[in-house]
Amino acid sequence: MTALLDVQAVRKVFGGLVAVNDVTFSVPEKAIVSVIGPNGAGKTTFFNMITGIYKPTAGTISFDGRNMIGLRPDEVVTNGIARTFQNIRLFGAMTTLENVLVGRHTQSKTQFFDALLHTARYKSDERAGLLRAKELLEFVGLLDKRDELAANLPYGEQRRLEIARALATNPKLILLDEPTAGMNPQETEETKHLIRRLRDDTGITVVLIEHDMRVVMTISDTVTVLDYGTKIAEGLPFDVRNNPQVIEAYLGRGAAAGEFGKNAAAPSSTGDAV
Amino acid sequence: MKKQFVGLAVLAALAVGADAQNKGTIKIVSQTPLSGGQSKLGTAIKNGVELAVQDFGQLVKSYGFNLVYEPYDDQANKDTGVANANRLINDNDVLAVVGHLNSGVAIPSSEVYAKVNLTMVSPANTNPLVTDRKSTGAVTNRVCGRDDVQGPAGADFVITTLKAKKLYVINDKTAYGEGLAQAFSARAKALGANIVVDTGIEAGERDFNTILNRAAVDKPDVVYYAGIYDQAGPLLKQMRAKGITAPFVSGDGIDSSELQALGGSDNMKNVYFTTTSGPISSLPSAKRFAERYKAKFGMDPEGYSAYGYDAAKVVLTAIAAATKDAKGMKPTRAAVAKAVRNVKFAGITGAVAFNSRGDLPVAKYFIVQAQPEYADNKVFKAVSVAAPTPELK
Amino acid sequence: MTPELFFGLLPITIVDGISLGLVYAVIALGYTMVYGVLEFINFAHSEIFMVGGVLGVELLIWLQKVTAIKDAGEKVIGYSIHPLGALIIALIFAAAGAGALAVAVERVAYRPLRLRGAPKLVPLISAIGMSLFLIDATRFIESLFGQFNRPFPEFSAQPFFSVPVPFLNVSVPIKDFVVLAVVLLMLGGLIYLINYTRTGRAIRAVAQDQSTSALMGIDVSRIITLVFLIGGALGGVAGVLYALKYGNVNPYIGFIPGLKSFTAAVLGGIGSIPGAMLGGVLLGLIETFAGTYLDPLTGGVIDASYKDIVAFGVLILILIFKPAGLLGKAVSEKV
Amino acid sequence: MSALQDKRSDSSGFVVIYALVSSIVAAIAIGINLGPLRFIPLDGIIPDILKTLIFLAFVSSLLLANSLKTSARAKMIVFLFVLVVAIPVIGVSNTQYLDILVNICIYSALALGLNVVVGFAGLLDLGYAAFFAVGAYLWAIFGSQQANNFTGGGFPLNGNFMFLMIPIAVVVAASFGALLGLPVLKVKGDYLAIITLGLGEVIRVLANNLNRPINITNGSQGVRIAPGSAPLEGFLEWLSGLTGIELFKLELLMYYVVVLLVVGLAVILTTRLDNSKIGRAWVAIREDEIAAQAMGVPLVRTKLIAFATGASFAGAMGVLYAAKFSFVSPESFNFQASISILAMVVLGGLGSIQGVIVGAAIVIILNQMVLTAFSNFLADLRRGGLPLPSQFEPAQYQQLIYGIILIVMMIVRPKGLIPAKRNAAKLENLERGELAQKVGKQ
Repeated sequence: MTALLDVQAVRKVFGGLVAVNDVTFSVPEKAIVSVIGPNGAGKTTFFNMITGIYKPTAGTISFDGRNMIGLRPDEVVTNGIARTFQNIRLFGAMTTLENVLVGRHTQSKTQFFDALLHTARYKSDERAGLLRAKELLEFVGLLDKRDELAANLPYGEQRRLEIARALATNPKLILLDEPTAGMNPQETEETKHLIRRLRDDTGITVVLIEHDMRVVMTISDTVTVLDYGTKIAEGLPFDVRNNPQVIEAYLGRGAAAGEFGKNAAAPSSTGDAV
Repeated sequence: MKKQFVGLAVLAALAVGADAQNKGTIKIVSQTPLSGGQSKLGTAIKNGVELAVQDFGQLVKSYGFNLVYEPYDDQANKDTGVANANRLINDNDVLAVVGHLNSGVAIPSSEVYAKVNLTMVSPANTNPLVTDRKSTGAVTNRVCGRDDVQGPAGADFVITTLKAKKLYVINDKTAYGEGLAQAFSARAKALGANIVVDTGIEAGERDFNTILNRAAVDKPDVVYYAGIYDQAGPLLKQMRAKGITAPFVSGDGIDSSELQALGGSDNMKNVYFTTTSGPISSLPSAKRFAERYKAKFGMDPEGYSAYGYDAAKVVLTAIAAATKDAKGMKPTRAAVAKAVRNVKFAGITGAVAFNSRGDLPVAKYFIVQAQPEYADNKVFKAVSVAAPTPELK
Repeated sequence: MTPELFFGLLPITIVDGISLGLVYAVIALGYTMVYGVLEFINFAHSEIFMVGGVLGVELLIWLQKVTAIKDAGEKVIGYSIHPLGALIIALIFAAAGAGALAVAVERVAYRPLRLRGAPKLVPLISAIGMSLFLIDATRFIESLFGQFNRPFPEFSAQPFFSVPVPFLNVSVPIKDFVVLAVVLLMLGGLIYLINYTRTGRAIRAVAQDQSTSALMGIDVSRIITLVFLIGGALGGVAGVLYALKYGNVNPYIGFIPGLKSFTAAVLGGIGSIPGAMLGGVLLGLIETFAGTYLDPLTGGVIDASYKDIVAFGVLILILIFKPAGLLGKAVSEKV
Repeated sequence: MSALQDKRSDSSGFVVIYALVSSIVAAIAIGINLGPLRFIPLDGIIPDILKTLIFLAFVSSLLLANSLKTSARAKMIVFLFVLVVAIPVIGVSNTQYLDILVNICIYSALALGLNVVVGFAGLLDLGYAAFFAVGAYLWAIFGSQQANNFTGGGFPLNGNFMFLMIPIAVVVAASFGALLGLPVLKVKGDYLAIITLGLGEVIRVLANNLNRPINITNGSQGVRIAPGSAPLEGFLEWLSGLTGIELFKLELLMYYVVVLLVVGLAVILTTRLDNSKIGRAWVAIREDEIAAQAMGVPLVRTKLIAFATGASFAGAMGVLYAAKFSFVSPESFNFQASISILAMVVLGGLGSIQGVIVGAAIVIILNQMVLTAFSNFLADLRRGGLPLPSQFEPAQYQQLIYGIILIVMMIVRPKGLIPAKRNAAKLENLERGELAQKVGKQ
């Protein structure tokens, strides 16, 4: 398998703080890769660099053989990378269905004047968009909520809606930032299932940041561990779990030993953001 | 829907109760800014009209009409002025308008009056275009002068009497100020003056340091200001504070007691302005007017109060004349508009009469020298200038 | 333009620019205080400034009347109060009055909206309503007693404020130094209050996060009231300084300085106290320089009326390159 | 909520009857020059304030038809009857009302344009009047002799060119919007507000000063479009001769028809944009810029489209405004003008198409009719003996009352009079169409 996403020695410095320190990371096609690490390890910053929200201080990122450095977030999306956010960022004043339709933005060929004049292109695009949005809502189990305002959905459904919205961009790679945060065990289980289906049914490659080790251990092909911005371990879930450096990273920071592998149900609202 | 039925009931009641002996209502209307920074001048006009209606209302009432005066606020804003105008033309009782203060409002509003031949007598619009338009020629009149007379009159005074060579010309960037400044500059240049600075200041601006600093270095012979007292006062005050003692010359826009209040009584040395309305101190009739005005409104009249009074007198005289022609019936607006042109009397602001386009045929201009007290303002010089009649536009 | 004229005008232009800028700065402080805490442009601040000026001037006129010492012929020969003393009393009075008014405005026009979670633009419109109301209400009250254009009383027997003091080769009236002193005092006091007191810490906390502050036991409503009180008081002080500097007040003076000061606050970085100061002075300088030099440099083709274009042009350029203003912190949004 | 779930009882009958009755009452009460149609001599008998109320009741029939649950046919009947029959009949009799309706239409279209910028895309624009100025000056300059100052001559253009100038103004204003927007749209939130404010002032100051060295705008004197440059002059004269209705009334009626069409077009266009990919991208940006970008929405480009679209509406209305007033001067495009259009948008409901039209109508009716009528009413009462202090001239305090009304309205309806609703029904229609098509294919 060739690497779909290839990150070489990427580095991000904020003021004097090195948030991500020369991390090299590669994701093969159709893999499910987890990025874990204690709070403040630089995981979200890492995502933000891949998606073009931050520009790396140094290093290269290539996706599907194309350079991603210097592209705007929307251009990154066009290349096939979609994401969700740790602190859910839905369009609260729009309906569930419309949120997904926004995700269709790059897929639709409709131009300004098509919308004004209701051209054939507009009509076919809208229809195609609606059908696809319906499919995606069905896929995440939210079709019956399509006319609800996104802001009114319960927490778990909002997370799933974010996934549906990201899928609407028709990505090859999807980055999920703590997709199960704030979910109860049953919702977590459903989401885990959903992530698997993502890969198995649609062939999308998945990279996720996750705190719930039970999720990480059961669905990941490989796991990458960041600590203080540096990659300290990488490998199969089992190996990583028993890596002494990883254990130290978690324990040494005073985190409860039990957290490792426990269901970290509380949403880490002030987690990795820089 | 209840509202309508109630409304209809009220209508019916009103219709029955209408005064049977009355031949109906005649309204005269004023449109001036009654709110906003220029409301002082607008209110002065309104009060003048009110006084005139009190004095000469009988001219119209004697024919058995109910005379009503309605003041409108045009907010010195042409949208409001035009909206009001559209309201007025649909009220058949309105036979004449006294207005406006601002030429920028008067020009578009009078286009509306002209559509129904509703006459407008302006107490204050000196911009030539107010009476120089083909479309409104029949209805626009004014009892004040024109910029193309006032400006040159000022320039003549500045160049020949004050012997000034080096001039600063400042205007307030309104239709009035800039128009006056242009007329002034044109004549001054023709008379060989050197206009070193010809600049505008923004409406509402109070910081004139930039222009005055230069004047302090340049030492112009005269500073000519075309604008309204509310900026002229602070300008004068700041100018004198900078030690610039050059004469300060202006137009009728500063003819107000506020000039002394805002500019400081101590700074009135070497301050002159041109106006067609003589100062109260020099005209006995004006003095009587001022006393009565003060008794009624509790404040001193402004220059524009007298214009408002005379304009209203024109209107009432014209309506009375037109009514007489109509054998005591309510005259048409066109008849009133026509009658205005035949009005002739000695007003507080001087001899009032109209030429074929509604201007004073010969305007008597006073060069007034300001004094520490507004009421003491003195006539420095008087000139009579025939109104020019440039081609209609 | 001759070099003599160019250099002759330079010192006075700098002095006038700074002096104008200082007035902008005090008004800008009021905008910035409220914005820093509520992220809301208090559009009625220009009218609070105006009311402050009117209150101060009215008090001074009254003081001038009651403290006049007359000789046998009823001629005023002096005053039993020093003009500076009278000014200080007027400043305090105007600050108190304008502060109270700002609190009242907040109660009536903003708080109900905030409590009901109205969209951000809505208080902007009620602020505009408030402005219209305050202007006409002031005019109405003033015209009950006479004129609404009120000159700043000179205490003319001792025209203290206009006494010129030689400075930088030019003579600067004392009032400009008074303005400078008051402004520096205000700024220093404000920086001390915000950074070194318990109340200041509470204000900063509320600015950061209202709900967390409430959880930490801070009475958020009280702090917001306090912020409006301080902002309003600053506006009141600015109003009196403006009257001192330009010689008169009326109900319509608020608009232009308000607009300019708001611009100054943004230029410096809205929400930042030193930024408001810097922005004010900078804007004052830009305007004064443009007003002075545009006309002679272009031979009158571009005259002083273009100075606002220069001021806004500079603002736009600065914001394009420093999108949060000169001293504003670029708030990188949490992603 | 979709239309299907609307549980309110059907009010079609009520609305139609209301519209008919209120039209007839209005025609009798305020159509004072109806000639043979005049039933009773009401001249000067109905107090102004009552006429105003009757007019309000009449105009609100449109609002009722649009907001109550009614059948499509009832809506159509009311709209056609009121807009095409009643208003022209009443308006020709009493041009004040027609004039106000024309102004409402002009400002509605402006508010619709600003709504795209502020309501949809969430970009606070405090200098919107600048684009209005661009359109107005475009026609004022080329529709008068003003253009001869800097061209070879040959102006004014014939009045009929106004219709051509509207699309030109759309393009010019939109390009202006794009040009000005390009550098500034990276700036966010309130900083954008102050930049747009600055740009607005720059345009106004330019208009006020570009009378030298070359006289382009005639400065503060303003540009007057000489009569005779009105569009369709010949046709209207012929019509006037035919019907005996004065020319100026027909002219006003012509403007009514044109602005009504433009507003109708503006409503259709903004509705279409709102329910398209572009509109969704705007709302997405308004709600969360970062998320929108992460969904592939290019920020600057999308904002630029909003800015240019809003500007183009203002450009078009500027031309009509200039033509209707036949006089254009810089103070009409100051900061207060921008703010009052913004007030219409916020008052009506940000992002709500119906709302901003209602907002525009309320602001115009209040300022140009109700407040004046009210102050005349008070003055009448005083003449009748009501003790009002002599300093209190009611006409002087209209703005004070307007201020209070603005505050109260915002407190009572903080989301606007008719808050925006994301319209799901439209999507469902398409969906149904799609399903039908799909079924048809199978």
